[in-house]
Amino acid sequence: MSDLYQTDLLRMAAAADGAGRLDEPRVSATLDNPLCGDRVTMDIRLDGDRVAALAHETKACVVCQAASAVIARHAGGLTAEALAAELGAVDALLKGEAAGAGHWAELDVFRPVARVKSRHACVRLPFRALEAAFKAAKAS
Amino acid sequence: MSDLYQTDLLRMAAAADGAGRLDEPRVSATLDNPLCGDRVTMDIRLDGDRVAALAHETKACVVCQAASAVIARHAGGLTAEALAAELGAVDALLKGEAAGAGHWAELDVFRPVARVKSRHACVRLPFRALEAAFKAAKAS
Amino acid sequence: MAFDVAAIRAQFPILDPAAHGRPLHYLDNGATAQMPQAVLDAVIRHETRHRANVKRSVHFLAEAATEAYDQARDAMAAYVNAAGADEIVFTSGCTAAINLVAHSFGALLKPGDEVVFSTLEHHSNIVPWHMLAKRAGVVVKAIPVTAEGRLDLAALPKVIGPRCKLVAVTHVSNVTGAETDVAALVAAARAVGAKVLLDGAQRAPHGPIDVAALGVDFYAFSGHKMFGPNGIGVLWGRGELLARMPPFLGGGEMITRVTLEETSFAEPPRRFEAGTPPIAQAVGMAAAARWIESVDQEAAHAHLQKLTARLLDGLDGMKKVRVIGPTGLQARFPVVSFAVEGAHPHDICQMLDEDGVALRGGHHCAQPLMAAFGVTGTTRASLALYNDAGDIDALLAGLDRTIRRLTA
Amino acid sequence: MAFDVAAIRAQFPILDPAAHGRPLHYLDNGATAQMPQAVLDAVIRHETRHRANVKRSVHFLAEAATEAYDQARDAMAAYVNAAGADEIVFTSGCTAAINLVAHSFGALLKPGDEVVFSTLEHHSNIVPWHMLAKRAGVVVKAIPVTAEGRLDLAALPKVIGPRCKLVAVTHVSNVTGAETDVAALVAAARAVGAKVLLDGAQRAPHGPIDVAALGVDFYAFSGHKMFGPNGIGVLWGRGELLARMPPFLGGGEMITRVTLEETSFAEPPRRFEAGTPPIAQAVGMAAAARWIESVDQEAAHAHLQKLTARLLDGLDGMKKVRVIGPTGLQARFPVVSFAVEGAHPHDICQMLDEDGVALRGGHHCAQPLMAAFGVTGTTRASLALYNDAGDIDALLAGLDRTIRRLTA
Ligand SMILES: Cc1ncc(COP(=O)(O)O)c(C=O)c1O
Ligand SMILES: Cc1ncc(COP(=O)(O)O)c(C=O)c1O
Repeated sequence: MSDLYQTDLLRMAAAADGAGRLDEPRVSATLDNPLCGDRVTMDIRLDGDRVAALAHETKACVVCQAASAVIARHAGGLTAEALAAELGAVDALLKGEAAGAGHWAELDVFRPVARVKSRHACVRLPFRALEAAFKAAKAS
Repeated sequence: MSDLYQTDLLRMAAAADGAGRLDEPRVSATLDNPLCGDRVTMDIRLDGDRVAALAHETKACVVCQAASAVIARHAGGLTAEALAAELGAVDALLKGEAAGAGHWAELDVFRPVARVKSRHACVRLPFRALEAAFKAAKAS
Repeated sequence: MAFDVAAIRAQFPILDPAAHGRPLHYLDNGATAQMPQAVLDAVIRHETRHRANVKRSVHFLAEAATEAYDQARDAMAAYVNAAGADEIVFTSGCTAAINLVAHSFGALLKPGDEVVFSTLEHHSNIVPWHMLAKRAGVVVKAIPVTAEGRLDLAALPKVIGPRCKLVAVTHVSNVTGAETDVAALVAAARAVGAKVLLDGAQRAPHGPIDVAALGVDFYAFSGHKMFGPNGIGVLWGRGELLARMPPFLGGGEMITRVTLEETSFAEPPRRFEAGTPPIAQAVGMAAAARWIESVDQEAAHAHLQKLTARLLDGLDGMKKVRVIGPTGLQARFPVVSFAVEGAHPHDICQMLDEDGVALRGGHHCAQPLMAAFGVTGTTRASLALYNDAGDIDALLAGLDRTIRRLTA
Repeated sequence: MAFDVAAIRAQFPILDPAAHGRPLHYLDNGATAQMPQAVLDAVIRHETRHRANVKRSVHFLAEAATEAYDQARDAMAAYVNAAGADEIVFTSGCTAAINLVAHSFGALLKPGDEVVFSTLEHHSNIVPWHMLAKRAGVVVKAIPVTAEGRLDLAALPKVIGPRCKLVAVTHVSNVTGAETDVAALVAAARAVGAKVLLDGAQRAPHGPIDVAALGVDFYAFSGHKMFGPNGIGVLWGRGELLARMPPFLGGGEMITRVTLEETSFAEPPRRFEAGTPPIAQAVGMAAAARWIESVDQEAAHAHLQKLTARLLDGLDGMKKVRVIGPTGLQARFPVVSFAVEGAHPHDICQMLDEDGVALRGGHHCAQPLMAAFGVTGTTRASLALYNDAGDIDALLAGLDRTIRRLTA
């Protein structure tokens, strides 16, 4: 399973794009991974239905950190629909299928996680936290 | 296990000594065998601490019926202490041990039940019901 | 193609004629069915190759154990035709599954709300409701039975009233073998907005179940009665209903976060599976489901119908014997109870045991039904697909002898 | 005589070097311990020779199954030194056992009564009390921990007050390995008339227990952590206490009589064992207890102390590693947790899995303890008597490599 911890993934986690908190005004969502206690908080500020600013606090493993970093890289202008499509691509990868064209190239680093079911939730947690933040924004 | 249903046991059950109910005044106790739903009711009338009259309703298997019948045969003048000693002898028999001297000779028919643990309760139920009747008498 | 009962029997080590040094005609399948080698092998394989706790660790054994447990859930979802694996809650048995509903669904009820069961029920589907009644002021009512030992459908409108929130009834009676007319029951329940729970303990061994077609809300059954291990059962629940129910047992695996002051709970099915689940048992139960599915269902059904007819015919010819329950083959499963005038079920069973015929005598954990029939117990033969004509004939011959001896 | 760990290992099929095509250093015994052939054989023998339901039927298989189940109860009574077999309640696991107490003993409590647990507890010994608090207005309090991960005994007088009815604490921590000073706890509880429950999940694998000497009232543990099957656990309870408690689950086997309107309940332990119990699992758990008893206890203890020392020494030499819990051998069992600066437990476990080292990372179902230590999780090695120096060395070597890689 060494390929799970390929250099690209470790670098992405270390880069920690978007780490931190946003100032108010912001909408936030915090999600736990109940099995390991990991926790991701996503802060966003929206411009219409698009992300204008995003920051995250990711107290988690490198796999989850890398996922948060990937999201942060692509956050500008992101919509809830586009996020859902990316999560769909992630889920395809985790099933060992092709992600389909047009998705974030960095998602590829998560391909080796497919074999390790217990870690799927680590990749998905930041996506789900951002999903929750979008929902919270809509509700408010 | 044919020896369990020896002729003596079947005869004793069929004889059904003491079957029926006593008229008032009486003390009664009803006990269930929760595993088969069998039910024994013991009615007694006491003279001091001794049984003056006894009757029983035994809705149960022949093993249990035989036990009720044996008790009924020896009921006259029986005390709670003497009953406890007989139950002790029964328990010894059911453990495959000797009953000891001086006990009701008829108890011997229950010796083959020792091997069949699930039926031990059938032998004991009438004894325990009579025990409960003695207790009820004391309490009243 | 003829049903090859010998080939089936050969898969059950305990039925090996040499196993006990005496004959065995095992007709107590309603209590516990025997286990085929395939199920035993699945359990052994799991314990010797994939044993670990699930969902908690990331090493390769834990991955394998988790995968096995997830696949078991998938297999059980397929067996009952659930909308998804998340509708399958593993419990320690059918009794535990019904208790789960009594607590978790029961927590949604108010004093004066009604739960309807029936006179036909196993104690497992009565006592939890009595306890709920005491705990929460819920009122219990019972659907009466007909002289044939079936639900008295004519009574439904009277029993299932506007305050009824749940109708909890057996799918197949463990005493009479009668199959419940589920459609009529569901219609009556739906008319007042009540949910329906089926106790499938006696139905589950007889092939896949279609909860979607049945149109019910909960379905409970045990592994050990369907050729699987002890200590495992399934509660199937409609997804949206499970989602509304609070948890029952508290512990590991069913939480999202715990502090010293409070706990927040996970989604179903995890919410209802506190602590280390019965992993090897789930693997075994799934193997049992697959084993049942591997048998030709129609042929098995025909085989059991034939044996049931042979048994009913034989009993019909015996004086002093009264069948308790349906005497025909319509809407019934191969469970046959009877009472013998002047002979107690335990004595009958004990004497038949001498011939190696394993029956069950007593109240079958269905005392209200016994009361309805005016008996304290019955003698019951319950068949599984490994039974053959020899088993039935041994029963009939032994019974004849026994009756003559006991009622001489 | 030297402890022959190779001979012990040879009894565990899953540890066979050829079993997985890769090395296995199984150090996740705190989650689930592996099963020796003797236990597996006992289960197989039961399923293929004595399988039947218990207490319900009188045929020879049912007699054999009932005898096996009764003997299993006797064996567990001996294992904990109970006053009698009737004090042993078989449950589906440690979690279920604690939930039983939370419901049945909990039913005797009044609003405002207090239950005390500790910050050290596994969620299984926290969540049931949270749920009881919500259900019945009982107040929960927690004994804090020391920096070493032990109960802070100095706090006992403050936490265990006059309204305290139950002190429910772990016997051995599943995170730190710390052994509870039971005498101090019992004294504090007795001073206010409270009962004491010990969660023995992590203690039970390490040899017989003496509840009489401990002076507690309840003791709960699981089969799968003591080399036995899944889906089985034991609640030992003091006889006079069990006798006063109402039942928890309702169903077959736990009643004296059921009518449509009400139920009356059997004596303990039957009152607490609704439905078909985990029979084969009880047989397996008893076989596991006997297997443990067959090992030289002192030698096993010395062996595990030596391995624990080797592990603690190795960790002590590593920069960035902090042991969470006692760093000495005094009053501790072979469970060792540690945190690595800059590396997440799951990443550590995943990388060590490449070397076949099976650890557990995460919160270990002890989130309040994690919060007390200011971490979200730890990496844990938990040892069983089949572990050897090779296992420890593989862990230490792999950890060294992993840390260099993850914190470069
Ligand atoms: C200290 C402690 N208590 C309770 C439990 C719960 O045991 P189980 O999951 O077998 O019910 C565990 C095991 O995870 C434990 O370590
Ligand atoms: C109809 C019915 N319901 C429920 C049960 C209870 O099943 P278990 O004892 O496996 O929990 C049984 C079995 O005895 C049964 O026959």
